[in-house]
Amino acid sequence: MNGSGWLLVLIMLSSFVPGIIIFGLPEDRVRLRTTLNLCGSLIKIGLIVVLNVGIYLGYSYEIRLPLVAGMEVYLHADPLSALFTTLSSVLWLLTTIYAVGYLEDSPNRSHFFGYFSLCVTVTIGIALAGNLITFILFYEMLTLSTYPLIVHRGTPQSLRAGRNYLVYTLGGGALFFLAAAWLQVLTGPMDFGSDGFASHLVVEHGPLLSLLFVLLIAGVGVKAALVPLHGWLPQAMIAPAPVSALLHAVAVVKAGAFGIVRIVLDVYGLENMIVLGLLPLLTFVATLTILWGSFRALQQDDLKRRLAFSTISQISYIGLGISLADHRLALIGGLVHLVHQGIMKITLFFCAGNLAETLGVHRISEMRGIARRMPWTMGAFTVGALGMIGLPPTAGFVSKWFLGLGALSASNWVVVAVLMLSSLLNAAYFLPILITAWFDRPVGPWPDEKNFGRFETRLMLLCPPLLTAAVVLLIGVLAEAQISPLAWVRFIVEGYLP
Amino acid sequence: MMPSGLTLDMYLVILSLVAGVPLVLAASLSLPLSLSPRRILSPFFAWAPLPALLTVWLVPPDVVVEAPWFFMGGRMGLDSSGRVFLTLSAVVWLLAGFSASGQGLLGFLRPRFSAFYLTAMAGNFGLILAQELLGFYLFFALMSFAVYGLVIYDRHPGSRRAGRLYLVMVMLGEIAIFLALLLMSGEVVDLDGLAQSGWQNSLFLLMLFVGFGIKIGALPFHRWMIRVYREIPLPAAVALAGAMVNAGLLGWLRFLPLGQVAIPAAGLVLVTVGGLAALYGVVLGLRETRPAGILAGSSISQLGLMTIIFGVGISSPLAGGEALPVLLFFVVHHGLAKASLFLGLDALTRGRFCSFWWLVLFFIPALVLAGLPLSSGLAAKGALKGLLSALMPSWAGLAPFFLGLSSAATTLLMVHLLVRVREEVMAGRTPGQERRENLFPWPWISGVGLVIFAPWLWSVARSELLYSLALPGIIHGSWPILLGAFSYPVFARLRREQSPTRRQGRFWSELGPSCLTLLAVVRAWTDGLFRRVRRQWWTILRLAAQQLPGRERIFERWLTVGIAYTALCLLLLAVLGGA
Amino acid sequence: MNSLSLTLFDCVVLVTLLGLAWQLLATPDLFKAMVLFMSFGLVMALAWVRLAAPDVALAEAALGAGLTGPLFLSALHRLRGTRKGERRQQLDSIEHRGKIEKVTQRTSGRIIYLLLRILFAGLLLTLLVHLATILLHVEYENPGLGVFVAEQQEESGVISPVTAVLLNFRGYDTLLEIMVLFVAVVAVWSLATVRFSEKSGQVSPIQQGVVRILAPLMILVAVSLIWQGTHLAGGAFQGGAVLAAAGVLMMVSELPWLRLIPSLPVRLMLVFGPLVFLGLGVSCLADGRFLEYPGELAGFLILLIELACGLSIGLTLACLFVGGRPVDDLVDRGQLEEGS
Amino acid sequence: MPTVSASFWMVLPVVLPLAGGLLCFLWRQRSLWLPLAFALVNLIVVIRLTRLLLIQGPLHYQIGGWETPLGIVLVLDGPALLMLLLTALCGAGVTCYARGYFAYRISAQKQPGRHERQERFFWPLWLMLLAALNGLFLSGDIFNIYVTLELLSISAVALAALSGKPVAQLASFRYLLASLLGSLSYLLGIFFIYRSHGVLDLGLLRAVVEPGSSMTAGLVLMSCGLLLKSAAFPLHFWLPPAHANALAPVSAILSGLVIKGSLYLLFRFWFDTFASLISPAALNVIGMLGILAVFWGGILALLQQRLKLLVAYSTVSQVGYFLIAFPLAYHDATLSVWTAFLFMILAHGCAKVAMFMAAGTMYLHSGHDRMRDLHGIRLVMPLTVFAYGMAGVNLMGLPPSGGFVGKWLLLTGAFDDGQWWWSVAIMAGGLLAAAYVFRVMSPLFQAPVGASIFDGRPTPALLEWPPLVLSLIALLLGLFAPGIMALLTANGGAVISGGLP
Amino acid sequence: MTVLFAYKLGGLCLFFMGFTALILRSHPLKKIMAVNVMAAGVFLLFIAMACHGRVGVAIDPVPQAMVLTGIVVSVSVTALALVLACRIQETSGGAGSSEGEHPPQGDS
Repeated sequence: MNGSGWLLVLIMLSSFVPGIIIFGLPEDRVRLRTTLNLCGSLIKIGLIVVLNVGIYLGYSYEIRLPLVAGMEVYLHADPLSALFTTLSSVLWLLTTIYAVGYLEDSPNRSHFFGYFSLCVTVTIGIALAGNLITFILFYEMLTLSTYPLIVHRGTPQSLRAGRNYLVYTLGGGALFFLAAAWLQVLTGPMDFGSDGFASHLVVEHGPLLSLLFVLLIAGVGVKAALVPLHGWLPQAMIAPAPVSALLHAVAVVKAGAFGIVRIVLDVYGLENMIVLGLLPLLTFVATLTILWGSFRALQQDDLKRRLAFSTISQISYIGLGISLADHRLALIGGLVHLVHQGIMKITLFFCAGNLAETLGVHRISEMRGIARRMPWTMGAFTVGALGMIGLPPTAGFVSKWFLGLGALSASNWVVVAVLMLSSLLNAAYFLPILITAWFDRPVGPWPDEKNFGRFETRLMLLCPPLLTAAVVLLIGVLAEAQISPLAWVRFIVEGYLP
Repeated sequence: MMPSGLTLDMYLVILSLVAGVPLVLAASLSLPLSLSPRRILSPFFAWAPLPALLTVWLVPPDVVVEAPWFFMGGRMGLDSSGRVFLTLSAVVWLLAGFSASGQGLLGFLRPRFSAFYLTAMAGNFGLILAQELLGFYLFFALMSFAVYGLVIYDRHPGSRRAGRLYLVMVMLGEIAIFLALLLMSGEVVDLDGLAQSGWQNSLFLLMLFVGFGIKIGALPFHRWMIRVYREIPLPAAVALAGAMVNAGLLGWLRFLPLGQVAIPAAGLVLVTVGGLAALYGVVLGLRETRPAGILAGSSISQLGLMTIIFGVGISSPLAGGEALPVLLFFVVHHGLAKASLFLGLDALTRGRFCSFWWLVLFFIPALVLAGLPLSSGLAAKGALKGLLSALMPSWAGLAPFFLGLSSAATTLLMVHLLVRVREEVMAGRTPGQERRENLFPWPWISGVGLVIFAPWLWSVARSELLYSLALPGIIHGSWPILLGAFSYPVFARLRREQSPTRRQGRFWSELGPSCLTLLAVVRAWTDGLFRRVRRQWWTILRLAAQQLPGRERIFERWLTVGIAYTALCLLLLAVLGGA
Repeated sequence: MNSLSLTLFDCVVLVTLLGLAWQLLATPDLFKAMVLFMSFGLVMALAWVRLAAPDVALAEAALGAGLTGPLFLSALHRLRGTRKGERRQQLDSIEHRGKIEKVTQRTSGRIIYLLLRILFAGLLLTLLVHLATILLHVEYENPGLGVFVAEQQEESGVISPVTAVLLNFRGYDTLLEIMVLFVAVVAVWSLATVRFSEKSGQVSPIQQGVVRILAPLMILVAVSLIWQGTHLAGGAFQGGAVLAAAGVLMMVSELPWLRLIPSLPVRLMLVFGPLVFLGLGVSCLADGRFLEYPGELAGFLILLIELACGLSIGLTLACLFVGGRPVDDLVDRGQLEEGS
Repeated sequence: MPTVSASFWMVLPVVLPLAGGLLCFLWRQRSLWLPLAFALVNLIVVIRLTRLLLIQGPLHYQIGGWETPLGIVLVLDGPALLMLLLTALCGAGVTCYARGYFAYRISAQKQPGRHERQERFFWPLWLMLLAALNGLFLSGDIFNIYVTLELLSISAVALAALSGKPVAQLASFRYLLASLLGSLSYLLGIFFIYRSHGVLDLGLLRAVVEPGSSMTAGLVLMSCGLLLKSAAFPLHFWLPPAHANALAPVSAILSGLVIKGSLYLLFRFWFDTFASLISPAALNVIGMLGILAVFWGGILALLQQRLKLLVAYSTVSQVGYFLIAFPLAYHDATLSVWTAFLFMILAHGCAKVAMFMAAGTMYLHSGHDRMRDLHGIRLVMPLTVFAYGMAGVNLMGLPPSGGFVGKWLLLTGAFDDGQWWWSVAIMAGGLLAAAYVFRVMSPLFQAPVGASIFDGRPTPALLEWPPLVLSLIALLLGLFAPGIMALLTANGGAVISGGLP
Repeated sequence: MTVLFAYKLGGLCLFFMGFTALILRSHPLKKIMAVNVMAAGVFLLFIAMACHGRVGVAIDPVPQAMVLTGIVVSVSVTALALVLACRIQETSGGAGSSEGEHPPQGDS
């Protein structure tokens, strides 16, 4: 059954068009801009709901635009892309609301929101990309549309962070591009979803394909912040909080992880991966990243930096799941973490942003007793943090549970051990924050306190983290419900491991 | 006594209420102070365990309610052992709640305490009702973490330290349980094959032991219990000692259902560890000076005894069937007694109830714990002795002696407790402690009443109790108590001679900082390395940056142009000539 | 005359050419170089005659020697007129010298510089020898396009084959070439304003008288050359060059009214030739291709074009010689600060 | 054979700007309409030609009606048309921009007369240059190409010197000499070719070309001349100062269009006309030059302190890319590298024009182009900075720009042939481009420090929109690829009129 | 060695002499002259070619036409170059072709 491919185009336009209009708006048209943003994201969510239902009912959506020989833009929606689009668009809505609140009274908002919308459009493009070229297309555009956001503040630090970001991501993009071109020459044009390239190629070009795999993973690994390609992420936390949320949860890092999924499952295909014996390599990198990220997070005093290292560690759970993809449960765990990590991390960044914006608190050592001043924010933060540790009934537990089961079914005890150790480390760097926030007495005035009247902070800043925190709990508690990320991931995995 | 005709959905509602009511009440605390629901609901906090009691009454044992949407597929129900645990917990929480609300701890004015208290309660009830392991784990975690908030409630440095230790232990326990869960769900281990040797099986058992052993203060993990009992507010201690620690035992029961597994080796280990704990707990208690610490030692010791029962129970399926009732009885006995002791301690330290009779009342549950004849203590010990002699023939001779010794030691401990309580209460009279409440301590009274009368309700216990009425029973029951009581002066002298200053837990408290130091060193080294490399790169690049634009001048010379041009011509002529 | 053997005449011509070229390029004296350059042009013209290319010879004589030489002279004059120019006339750029000296102060630098020169010379010689051997060994007997030109000479409307090629067969080239000239004028105008020397009036009246007689004569010659272009050697370029020479003569003689020529008529004249050429080419589109002259009108049209272009070329070359836009051009506001 | 009536459109791209140039010189109205009208009409003509090409396939037009050995033929095939299209588009953009540029400067009340003069000479020179470019792309005759090249060089030199600054004049003098050397070399090459076969027409040449020393010498001399004119690596000395010191619209024209003329010819000679002479070794030599150019130009661009010099060096680097296409085009059966070459030329043309225009606008506002001191300019002229950024994306070869498509095709070509080592240079060059593009962007994004140092006047639309539109065209060029492919393979033919060997 | 070959060789020599001078001479006027000499060399080659084996008999008018075009072009270029050189001298007082002079300023 075929649905119209224009639905995909519409989904992309629903953020692109507002973005373009916003670029043209004068700075003081706050209301119009906000309306545009919100309408865009609501429409997008509506369209994506339609898409999801359609996919569930077995419709296929695709649209092709051949460019030159062997190169075509191909958008298509499969369950996997639907997962990512849904995540991005929902989180986009929340992030937009948050950003509106966060950036009240700050300059250059038209730019900011314009790039913001572009960023999401491009992320959706990554999700809907139906072949490697289309993926690259949007993947590189993502780099570009996030750069202005990272350097939005225009301070020397943020410029340095932006430069670093570019060095890493453009370098990675170049590797990716190179490898993709080479692969295309070897295998011919190839759509995602075709279970990888023909197996006889593995016999003919085994070592070369392995090399290309390494290059491809290095390419997406930069965005997914795999160690040792993670250096940009902690620096990029200098950006405003909504941007961090975007980087860590909605778009960039996610796009990298999503890329890993695509490469393993759709470009190479599980069978080829197993024949080539490349999965352990990915496992190794992912475990290394998980541990390194956690260790580094332990040492940070800057809250957002700690969160950034935590992201490095957490995002590799996805890679870890994929690296055990021949085991159904691990694959489920990895994929579902794509969603879960996003929601949890965005909660944390929202909260960190609230602290910074309301009280000027950036460092953990300044957070003593902060929960008294901002209980709701810290409540949400707590939920997110507990989720990160992987405590039940949060979403984090669900992914960790499936990852653990998968690792066991793969008899990969190293991974099991790493999972345990990582949980411990996660607890070691999150629990002290919670303790100091909830149970310490505040000392002295806050660095830069603003008063927002009735609520502890602006309502637009407060609602998104509360909502996401609630979602973290909900999708954990209701993990086995009919409509949950987990259910959808099972549906995805049906396609790959019937 | 079960009202029938309730549909499954109604059971679902009822069962959900058990954990749901405390949670909702806790959630109501997050409402702004000005909102009326928060004030209105506040008096009901103490009544939060009521749905649990209701459930015990309403829900038949064979009912299992499925909630597939709930957290990886929830199943709730109330089996027979769960019923015992739930009843005990509900009662203890009720008593603790009244005690706490009586002194104003539980209510909307103390939102933090109340919230953690109610959450812990919800966790405790929920884990009992959960009929699958993940649900159990969920509520177990909920309870464990909520207790942290109670431990550091008063924010003294001591309670902070205790809280940190507690948290570390909880975290370790969580991970151990998680791994055990994984191993079980991943079908790496199965109950039938557990008896076989295999490192996966050993790992599984080890994880179970660690995970739940931490909760019951089993021997290597006992440290937190003393520190936490010392620091936690007493009403919370009631619930902790009376109800929550039992969750560890329930955990074992849930993972290794008695009567279905037979792991003799593990049984032996548990019996040994439990035996050691039973004695060492007393030693720990004797070292303490604060009553709550002494009670903690007693808990370690008593839970050691329960460990023995469980160890015996998993030795063989046959033993399991017999050990289960004993274990349950022991749990109830200990739970009620310990709860009463803490209630009494609470009442004594806070109120004016320091006359002799109040002290006697306080001492009753203590003696019950020590195994006073006609009390559940003696009944429990008798049952244990029967169990040991029946199932572990090699221990048969040793069991009475050991139990007697344990009983005597407990008595000694209890006397020590009484002395300490008296001193403390006297000391408490000194000016400075202004807040003295005048409420009649009826939760305590009812607790003691329960300790005395409840065992009679239970058919298993009744025969043992009746046996202790007979002379041999009395003799059997009394000599350890007398021994313990009379050895107190010796102990007191020894104690006086020994300086109480000790520093324990040094290793643990130092471990964290030293780890951090190590990390800092590693980090400094790596950072330095990076910086050095980066600096050198920059130097090279900067040199290049200074040099290269100058080099461009070469190309601007006409001579270079000439050479390049002619060379290019010749080169191309050469390479094209070959075509 | 054995056409294929090296005659004494050819020898002399070639040796003179090469010698002159060597001299003019090697001499440090710029003025001497100018003179040598003009004589070089004349010897070139001789060579053209010898090689049976009268059109080229005429053009060379008129343009190469007749106009380029004065161009160089006037440039030298202008260079000398500037402040520092005096000292430089006989030397290469001092600044350059300074740089070279800086480089060559160090012995190693000097050696490297020398080596580079040797390398360059070596490469150059190799290339020269290579190309020369190609010329020597691979001598095609290729008739070129001469046959085709001869075949279609009648249709071209002119008798002179060179003119036929220039204005009919490859008229498009010529059109663009005239545009090159035009652009050169625009470029020169954009660069500078014309400057008349302050020594005006010092020209002897005799010279002025001679010029008054000579100039109309030259104009006549020019017109005849243009006319002659259709059947003999000559044509618009040659004629234009003579015209320009007349103009140059007049300018050298400092005729006072020359300074007063306003910009607009000059522009009109400059544009006139190219525009006519272009316009006629476009009008051919009416019933044919671009620049496809209707058969019977071809001769006439070519003459027309030659005349128009000749005029414009003459003026163009004169303007190039003058080396700047008329004084009144764009005098309105910008002129004042131009000097600064 | 297409009908005469339709194909007369082919001369218009040459004739119209020529007439325009003459008229602009004659009537120096300070209004825009004359040059703009010509630029727009040129665009319309080219669009019309596009339709013709799509319908009828490659077109030939015999000027004066003379048959090929004797007469001159204009050839319109896919590549030529694309180049015309590029020229027309950029030409229209530059025309609009130049109008705004001069108007802005004239209204600045600082030496208005001088700016007026510059504007008046700019228009005829620019239109002549346009005609020369169009003629060059259309021409099918090597000598005619020589004439167009000369016309191109002279007008370009004159434009480069227009600013009147000594440095600019110095630079254009060197430009002129280099260009003359190139032209004479080319002419010498014509000599060798003509003497061996006696034909000048490209089509006939292709038919008769056979390996031989004279032919080879001719090709080498012509190629070296063209390489010099295109500023290929060791011979790039004249480009940066000339391009960087010219007026902004002139820089745009020089960098975006003029360079392309000689490059296009080079490619056409090597792969169409004289394809049978080419050896892989020669292509590798060119490719090596390309690699050196990519790196040298890129690194020097990175080290510049001035914006326009940076952009100029980036041109040196980009020329290297076009040269790298040479070795990859040789073995390619699918003609994708031809496509790649053209894509890169188109993309780079639009992007470079936009870039120089944007740089010029920044210059206008700040009075200098030192990158360090341009911070905060983004707030003053967001569109301009955006245009600059988008053009930069093109240079980096990021999607969906034409540069991306070109690079992709080059890469696949490289891997197809097993010559993967070129790919390393291609990617590294892209990264270098990213580095120097963002070296500019980074200060632009910096928050302004202190009071605004910029000319407070608003940026006129004519200064803002042309670069933006062009950079967007370059950016979205990748998406126009099907249309471009359709043009290249119009009428089912091969990529170019004659096809490859 | 035929006459024509001698002329051609002469033309080639002229070209390369001019080239050498263009490279090695630094005065602008000298450079312009060098270019003219180069051009003359090429023209000589063309005209010699037009004779096709017989001196004095021009068979092929096309090279002649080309040379005519070339001469005109070279005159215009020479004129432009000279004016440019003069302007440089006048405005900057510097020599037209100074080596390695990296213009430090931007456009005007």
